[in-house]
Amino acid sequence: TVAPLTASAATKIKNPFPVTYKSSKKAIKGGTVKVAEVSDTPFVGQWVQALSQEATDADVEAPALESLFWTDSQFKFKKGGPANITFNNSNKTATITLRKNLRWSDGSQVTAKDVEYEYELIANPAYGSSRWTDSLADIVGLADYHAGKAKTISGITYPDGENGKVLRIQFKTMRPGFTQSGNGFFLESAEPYQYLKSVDPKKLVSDAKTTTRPLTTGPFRVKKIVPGESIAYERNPYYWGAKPKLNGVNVTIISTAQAVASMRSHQYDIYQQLGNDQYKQARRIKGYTITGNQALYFSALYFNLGHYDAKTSMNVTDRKTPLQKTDLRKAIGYARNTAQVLQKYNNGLSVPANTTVPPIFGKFWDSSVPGYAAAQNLKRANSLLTKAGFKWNSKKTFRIDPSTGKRLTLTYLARSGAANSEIIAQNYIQQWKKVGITVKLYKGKLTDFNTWVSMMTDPTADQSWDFTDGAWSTSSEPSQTDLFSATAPFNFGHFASKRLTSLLNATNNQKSLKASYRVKQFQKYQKYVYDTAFVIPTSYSINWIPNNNRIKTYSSAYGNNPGGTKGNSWATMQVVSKTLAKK
Amino acid sequence: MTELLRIEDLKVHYPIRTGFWNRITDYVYAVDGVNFSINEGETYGLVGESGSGKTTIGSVIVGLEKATAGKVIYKGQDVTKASSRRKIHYNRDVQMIFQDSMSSLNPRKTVYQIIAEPLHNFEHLDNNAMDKRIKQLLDIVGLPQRTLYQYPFQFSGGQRQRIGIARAVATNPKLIVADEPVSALDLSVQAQVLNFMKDIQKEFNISYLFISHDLGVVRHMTKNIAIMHLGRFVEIGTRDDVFDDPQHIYTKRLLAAIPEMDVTNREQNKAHRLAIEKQYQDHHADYYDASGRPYPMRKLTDTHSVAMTREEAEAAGVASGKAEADALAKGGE
Amino acid sequence: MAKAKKIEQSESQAHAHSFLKAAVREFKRDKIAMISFFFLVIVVFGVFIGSMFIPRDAFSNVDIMDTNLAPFTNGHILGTDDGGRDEFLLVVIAARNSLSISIPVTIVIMAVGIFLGLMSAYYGGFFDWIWMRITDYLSIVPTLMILLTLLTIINNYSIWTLVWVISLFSWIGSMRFFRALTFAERENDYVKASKLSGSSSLAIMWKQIFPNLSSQFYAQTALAFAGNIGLETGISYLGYGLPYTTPSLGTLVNKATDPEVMTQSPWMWLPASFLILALSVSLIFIGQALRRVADQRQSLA
Amino acid sequence: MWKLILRRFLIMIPQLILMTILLFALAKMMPGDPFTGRFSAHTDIHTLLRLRREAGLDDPWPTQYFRWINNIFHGNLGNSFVLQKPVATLLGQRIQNTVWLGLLSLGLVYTIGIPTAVASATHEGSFRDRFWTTYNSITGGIPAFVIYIFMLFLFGFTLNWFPTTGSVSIDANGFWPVLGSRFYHLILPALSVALFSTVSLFNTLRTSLLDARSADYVRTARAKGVSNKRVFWRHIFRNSMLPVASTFGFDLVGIFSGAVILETVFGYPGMGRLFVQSITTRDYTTMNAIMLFSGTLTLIGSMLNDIIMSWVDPRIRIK
Amino acid sequence: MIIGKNLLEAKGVGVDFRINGEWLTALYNVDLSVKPGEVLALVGESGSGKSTFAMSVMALHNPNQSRVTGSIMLDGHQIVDATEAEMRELRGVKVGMIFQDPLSALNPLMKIGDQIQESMSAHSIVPKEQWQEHTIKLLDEVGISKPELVADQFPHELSGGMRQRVMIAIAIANEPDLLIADEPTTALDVTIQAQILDLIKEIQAEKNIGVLLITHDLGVVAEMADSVAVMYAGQIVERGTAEQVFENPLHPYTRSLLRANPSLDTLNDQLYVIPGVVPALSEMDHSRDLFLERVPWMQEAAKEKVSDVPAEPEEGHFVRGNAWKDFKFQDGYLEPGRRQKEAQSK
Ligand SMILES: Nc1ncnc2c1ncn2[C@@H]1O[C@H](COP(=O)(O)OP(=O)(O)OP(=O)(O)O)[C@@H](O)[C@H]1O
Ligand SMILES: Nc1ncnc2c1ncn2[C@@H]1O[C@H](COP(=O)(O)OP(=O)(O)OP(=O)(O)O)[C@@H](O)[C@H]1O
Ligand SMILES: [Mg+2]
Ligand SMILES: [Mg+2]
Repeated sequence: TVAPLTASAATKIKNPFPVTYKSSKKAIKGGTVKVAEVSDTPFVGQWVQALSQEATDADVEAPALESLFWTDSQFKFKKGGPANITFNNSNKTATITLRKNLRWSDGSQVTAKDVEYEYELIANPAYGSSRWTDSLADIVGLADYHAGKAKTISGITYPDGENGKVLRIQFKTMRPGFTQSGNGFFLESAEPYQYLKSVDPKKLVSDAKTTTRPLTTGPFRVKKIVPGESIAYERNPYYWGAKPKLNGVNVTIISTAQAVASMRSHQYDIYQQLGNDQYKQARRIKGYTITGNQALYFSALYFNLGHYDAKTSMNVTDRKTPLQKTDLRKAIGYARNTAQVLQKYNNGLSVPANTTVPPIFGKFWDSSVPGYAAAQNLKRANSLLTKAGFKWNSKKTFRIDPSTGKRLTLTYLARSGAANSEIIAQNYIQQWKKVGITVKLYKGKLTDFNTWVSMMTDPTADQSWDFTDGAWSTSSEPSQTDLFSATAPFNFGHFASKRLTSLLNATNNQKSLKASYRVKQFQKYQKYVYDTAFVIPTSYSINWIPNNNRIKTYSSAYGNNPGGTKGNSWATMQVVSKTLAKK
Repeated sequence: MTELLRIEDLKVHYPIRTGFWNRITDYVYAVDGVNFSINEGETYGLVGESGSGKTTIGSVIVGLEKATAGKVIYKGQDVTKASSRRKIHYNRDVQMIFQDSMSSLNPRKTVYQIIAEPLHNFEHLDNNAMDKRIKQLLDIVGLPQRTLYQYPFQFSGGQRQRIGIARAVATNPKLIVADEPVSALDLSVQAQVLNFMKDIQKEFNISYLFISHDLGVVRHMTKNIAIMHLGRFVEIGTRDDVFDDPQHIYTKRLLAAIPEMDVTNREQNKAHRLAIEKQYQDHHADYYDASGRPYPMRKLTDTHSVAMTREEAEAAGVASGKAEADALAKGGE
Repeated sequence: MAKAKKIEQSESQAHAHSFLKAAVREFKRDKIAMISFFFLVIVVFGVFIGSMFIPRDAFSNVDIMDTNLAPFTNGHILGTDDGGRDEFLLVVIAARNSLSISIPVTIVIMAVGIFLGLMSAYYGGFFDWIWMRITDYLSIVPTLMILLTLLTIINNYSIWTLVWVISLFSWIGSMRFFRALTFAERENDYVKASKLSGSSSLAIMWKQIFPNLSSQFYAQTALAFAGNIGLETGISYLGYGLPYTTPSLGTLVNKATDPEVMTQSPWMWLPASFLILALSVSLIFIGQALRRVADQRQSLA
Repeated sequence: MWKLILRRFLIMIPQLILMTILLFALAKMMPGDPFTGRFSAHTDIHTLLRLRREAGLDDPWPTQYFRWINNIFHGNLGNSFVLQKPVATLLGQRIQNTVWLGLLSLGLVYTIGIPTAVASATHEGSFRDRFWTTYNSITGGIPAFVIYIFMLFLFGFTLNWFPTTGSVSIDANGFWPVLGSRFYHLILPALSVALFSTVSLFNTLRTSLLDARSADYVRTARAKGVSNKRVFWRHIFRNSMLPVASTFGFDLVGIFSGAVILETVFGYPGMGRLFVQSITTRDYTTMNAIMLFSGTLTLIGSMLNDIIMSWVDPRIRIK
Repeated sequence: MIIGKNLLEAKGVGVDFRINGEWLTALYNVDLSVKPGEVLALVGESGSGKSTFAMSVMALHNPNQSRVTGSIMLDGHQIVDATEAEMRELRGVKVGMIFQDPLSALNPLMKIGDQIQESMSAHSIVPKEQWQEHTIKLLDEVGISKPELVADQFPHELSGGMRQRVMIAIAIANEPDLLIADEPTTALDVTIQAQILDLIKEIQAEKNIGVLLITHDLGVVAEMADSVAVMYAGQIVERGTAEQVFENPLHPYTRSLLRANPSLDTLNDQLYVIPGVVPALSEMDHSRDLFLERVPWMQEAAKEKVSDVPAEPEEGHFVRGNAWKDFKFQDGYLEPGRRQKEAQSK
């Protein structure tokens, strides 16, 4: 028997960066901040959020877009933003009250209808939005509207009329996640109904009103767009809050390969979406300070244990594979030198994960679970394998699968993407070899993202892989149901058990409206994941953003409370000099 | 004297493609109905303006070009078709000497390889026999043995032409089509080649179809001569018939154009030439049909024939060549 | 018959002999070609023989503790790459792999090109028409896309996959080239003379016309070979290069894609780039010399 | 002449049809589809499947194919699933960029290649000649992208002489500043192409200059008492440009095929870059439209070649 | 009649070519002269140096690969050491040239009219506004029936005869005093050849210009030439009036050449063949009578050095060396000219 790893040894999620940067110099009036969005694809430039799904878009549009509600650093809604939301658990309603002076960037009022319109855009298939999820069906009448059975959404009402500032939403059930932003049960933005209503729904996505001449509510508004390349923002004179400090913001897309070089020549103030492999160079560049925060992200090793039955929409754990043995799965986890690789290639920007819940969720994350990634443990892997009956061959070069009597060989569906993907995959294969597990790459090569996705999402695709790496950017609500439940199509390993189902349900039922109860259920769930090792959490990561030292205050904090100043960080951003700081 | 080869009403028409679909819209009447025969051991001269169809006739005879109509009869056998030629190893008996000796010899082949090619294909000699035969051929054409492994570009024009001749006579042919074999050569070299052709003719009883536009050379070489113009014969006869008693206006014109080696009578010669030229221009319509081609032939004597004049043709009721050709073109489509 | 063969052989031997002699003379005369030739021989032999002594692990195993070492550290003459593999060994293996691609690809391109080019031009007519339409067609279809698609679909991507996938499209240029040459050559009377000498079409094509294209053939082969050495660089650049365990000069050069590697770790891509350049340039010089050898009239000697 | 063009067009039709079939089949054989790219924890897979179905991607291949072709015939290239715009609009912007970049680089190739070839040929065997010949054989041997990255790095980032990404500065306002900014963005990539891809132009022109020098008509011209300068420009140079002109059509088309790597390196938003992106995101409509465009362009290029040739070379007359 | 000063006077002209780094003599000690209104025919075998001489008169040799020695006076201008600029003034104005192969000698990319005008544009003899008119006139003069049309055509659209006429038009555009015609009819048909020769003769007579006619066709010479120069291996072996050379050929080479021509007498017989071949440039020793090497029975004489000053047995009739005195055909053949002579002397 081997002693379990202690929680403290397992993982320490440490943010190596300050969350907030503050310049000691005095801010100047006005100024334009230049933002670089690091991306190898152009931005789409879709301003209607119901129709947009690109992370890049969200980034480049941030100075002009503002969410209806403000949140705290734990993603909980709070008061003081463009609108407030209140819940009534007994009536099962939510009431959204817009600020009186909340206006679109052309000066027109934001109305209750504008908030409702966002639901129409997502739920009405005519608009072709890809953002409809079943979670929204909890709003009374929305599913019928989505299915075309109703002309209007019965669950959404206007106490002050359509042009008023109040909107009421009737739910079927109240959920524990309602107080968290990003819960997916209701929406957090509005669209200018009057401005867009005349556009043919089919053409709305490509219409100039949604792509190049948008109406927004944020501190800045669009001045000019070079499609796909860059956006120039100017102050929004109708902004409800304090007058934005900067004269303007320019956002430009630059390619990954250019990012570091561009930083070196001090071309932009802020670099968003830099890759982790670029950190090593970026951090040495003078004139920039990096702020950071834990990311809503985890990666995990999925074992292929069954299939997804499309008819019943159920995952069935029925695959004939030695991986059905828990000990083999654990051994694979232990034999991987995840921590070492993260250390070497991610420079502390990724850290070994112990569970599938990112630590940024605070109490919901169970720090006591040891996990498998903290340190490579070949000894333990070996003993688990031997225990499970996988004997070495005579030369001790590989192990035998007792069920077939043949060499234990597994297929690794490793993904391409980063510059070192292949090196890392080869490295893992070498590690597994050390404990006698022969691992081959799927089709002898790395698999690109598209192929991987179609293999994961198409039940009829080739399923002859044994394990693969998956990674998720999670929403700001910790629920794991969408990822691992028996009905979740994203449950790539197709693992399902009664126990798992009940554990996941417990985190989302009525009892869980009470926070402390919910936290307990989350901890139980995370223990179960560790014990069964149907999926092996491998890493968490840190978001990091270099900002030029001429920026007065820059913060990577979540929520509308960055750096002690209240509100929208774009509105409060200032610079201390006309040109970029070189030191 | 036995007849070796007979050409009957030979026609070669090349299609001209134009128009949107690149369809055949007209024909070049390169050869348009000629008849003649060559006897064994005889040299038959074929003279005419550039482009009159001389080479085309030669090509049809050796089988490099297909006849549109008409027949080629060799030793009584119809060899118009490629298959019938192949059966009797026709090209062992009928060979060709080309005008441009440089282009007719493969620059990458040694003399040995060049001469060996027909021997290899037709005679299937073993190596000793082959070597012997090639050496013998070199002797015949008067090239030293050491040239055996030289390449064509290492020879002079006359020597190259001899290599071509050696290749042509390698298989002991009965007939050689000599297409302007000396036009590209210098006077002194020309003499060499012509002499040599005569020599081997005597020795091996070879017949020549001797194509040239140099009347002096033709006169020197041949016994019977055909004068060709615009795809048709305008006059056939023995050398004396043609040179001493030319009948057709074109023949006269051709003869008048030969520069005479006669310094003293230069002016008369020129006057004569201009007179004939004028006559040719003035009486053109009498000798050529509506489409501009000569009329059919008529016999003057046993050996001498000449293309009819318009009057004669009309009297004989010969249809205009154009209509005939049109009919043929339609049939051919 | 047997004897006939023998003699023919000796004749061709004599020919080959004179070719060799001419080549020696030409190369003696052209010093640059001579240096190029020796360089090529040394590289090719060095790489193929040298790589036999390099164990597979040396270039396929990752050593993540020894990555990115500069030259002359820890006994790595040329440093190590981002997977901790010895750069020098990598270059040797990569050169072998790249040559193993470019040699067969060149052979296929030239063989198919000359074969189809000759046939198409010689027979002309419908045969030519069909082949020209096929090449037209193949040259309008976006080769790159088809390559990428094929490489996405194919399993177990190896050197041989690359060889045939690339060969699939690259014969077109050489076919057109030889077709044009043959068209010009066909007009010569020696072709007619050969016909009259009773040679078959095939014999005329290969024994008569082909030798006249040979000077161009040598030059083109050298050029194609030179072009093919860096062949996979483009494919690698777009992310479809050979797998990690099969290093090639293309994948090594591609490390320069990352501007950081390009400037900070030049040892990872410079040696391979130099090798490609040196091989291509020397092949061009050799090709020029060979053309003169085959066509003695151009000879410098 | 018009008839020939028309005939060439007619021949193009079956070629294009065959090409569309091939393109379509290949696109379908590639794993993934535009919707796999939208895959994330926040999207509902059923919604994606519904959209997929609505986009007709679940229909049998022939149905999809004929729908595609039918749309093309109606001038509708479809919508980009990924970039949410009509492909025509998308291409419109990109083609413009690529055309400008291509024309400028081609122009520069000519302005560099022609004088160097002339200098080389007129001083055959001199140092100048050897210099340019060596220069060309070396630059021809280096993989293009290595050069591009190097140029970008040196002149763009280190020396800061040129912009490093995009096609126009967002700060430029007004007609002339925008035009100027566009041009400024073009210079570095165009120059990078030009400096390192003169090899084929150089070689063709140099050889034909050397050949033309000893042509009989040059001797005739000299016998007329024409000045050396005129002999060179009117006779030697002009006639030597024939083989150069004969590939002009293909060079023009080459702009687009060469754009892939060039634009990727320089972050220049043209067709080439869009093409690579559409492959990685499996944006079939965009990808196929670009393919179709470049295929058609190749055909037009080869036709253009014929026309140019018949225009500059009177011996080739088109009936 | 031919009177007056020499238009062209070549004295001791030699031309050396650099071939593979070695200087070889292609033309040796050539003396020639042409008077206005005179047609001088230069005959000789291929490679004997006829074109080389013509090119030296035009000063068109590549100065890097050749050197010209001696003296060539063209209407009082020394050509041998003239600069390129001086030469340009002479070319086209003092001397025009017609080349052998009219297709390759015309620029395929230029219209006929432009090529003729270019000739005028090089000199200021014809005023610019008359170029067009003059071009048409020239084309008309050389016997082209639709000059306006042809001026607008390209060389490849014309037949061989027409192209040669265009060449002539180019050569005479500036009314040169001397016309050099280098094998102007070799590529043509007999009937067309006759026309072209007549044309040259006509122009020559009309404008009273000197013509240097290069050919190897003795018939052409007999029809055209006032005087004849026979070349062999880079040297003039015989020169004189046409009558002198044809009626009384002296040098063995001339006599052999005349004998080799197929003519009435030789019907059915073997033609006379000059044995041997012309020596290669590198094997030429110009101090001897090179032709004698080819005459088996005169090998002794072939070794003798020969004076550079030719003998002049009759007035204006020059012959090189002494062999002419003893030379006889071995087979007892009597040349026509000689037969007359012998008959006379008897
Ligand atoms: N393959 C062909 N296609 C079309 N026309 C042809 C072809 N071959 C020859 N001709 C035409 O046929 C006619 C006769 O040509 P041919 O070569 O037989 O003439 P020729 O008398 O030999 O002329 P030359 O004396 O110039 O050699 C010419 O008008 C020529 O243009
Ligand atoms: N540019 C040159 N370089 C080297 N040798 C030359 C050059 N031009 C002519 N020759 C040589 O000089 C000799 C005389 O040549 P030329 O062209 O004057 O002869 P030709 O009498 O005009 O002959 P043809 O009748 O064939 O035109 C030949 O041996 C030739 O090879
Ligand atoms: Mg002919
Ligand atoms: Mg000459």
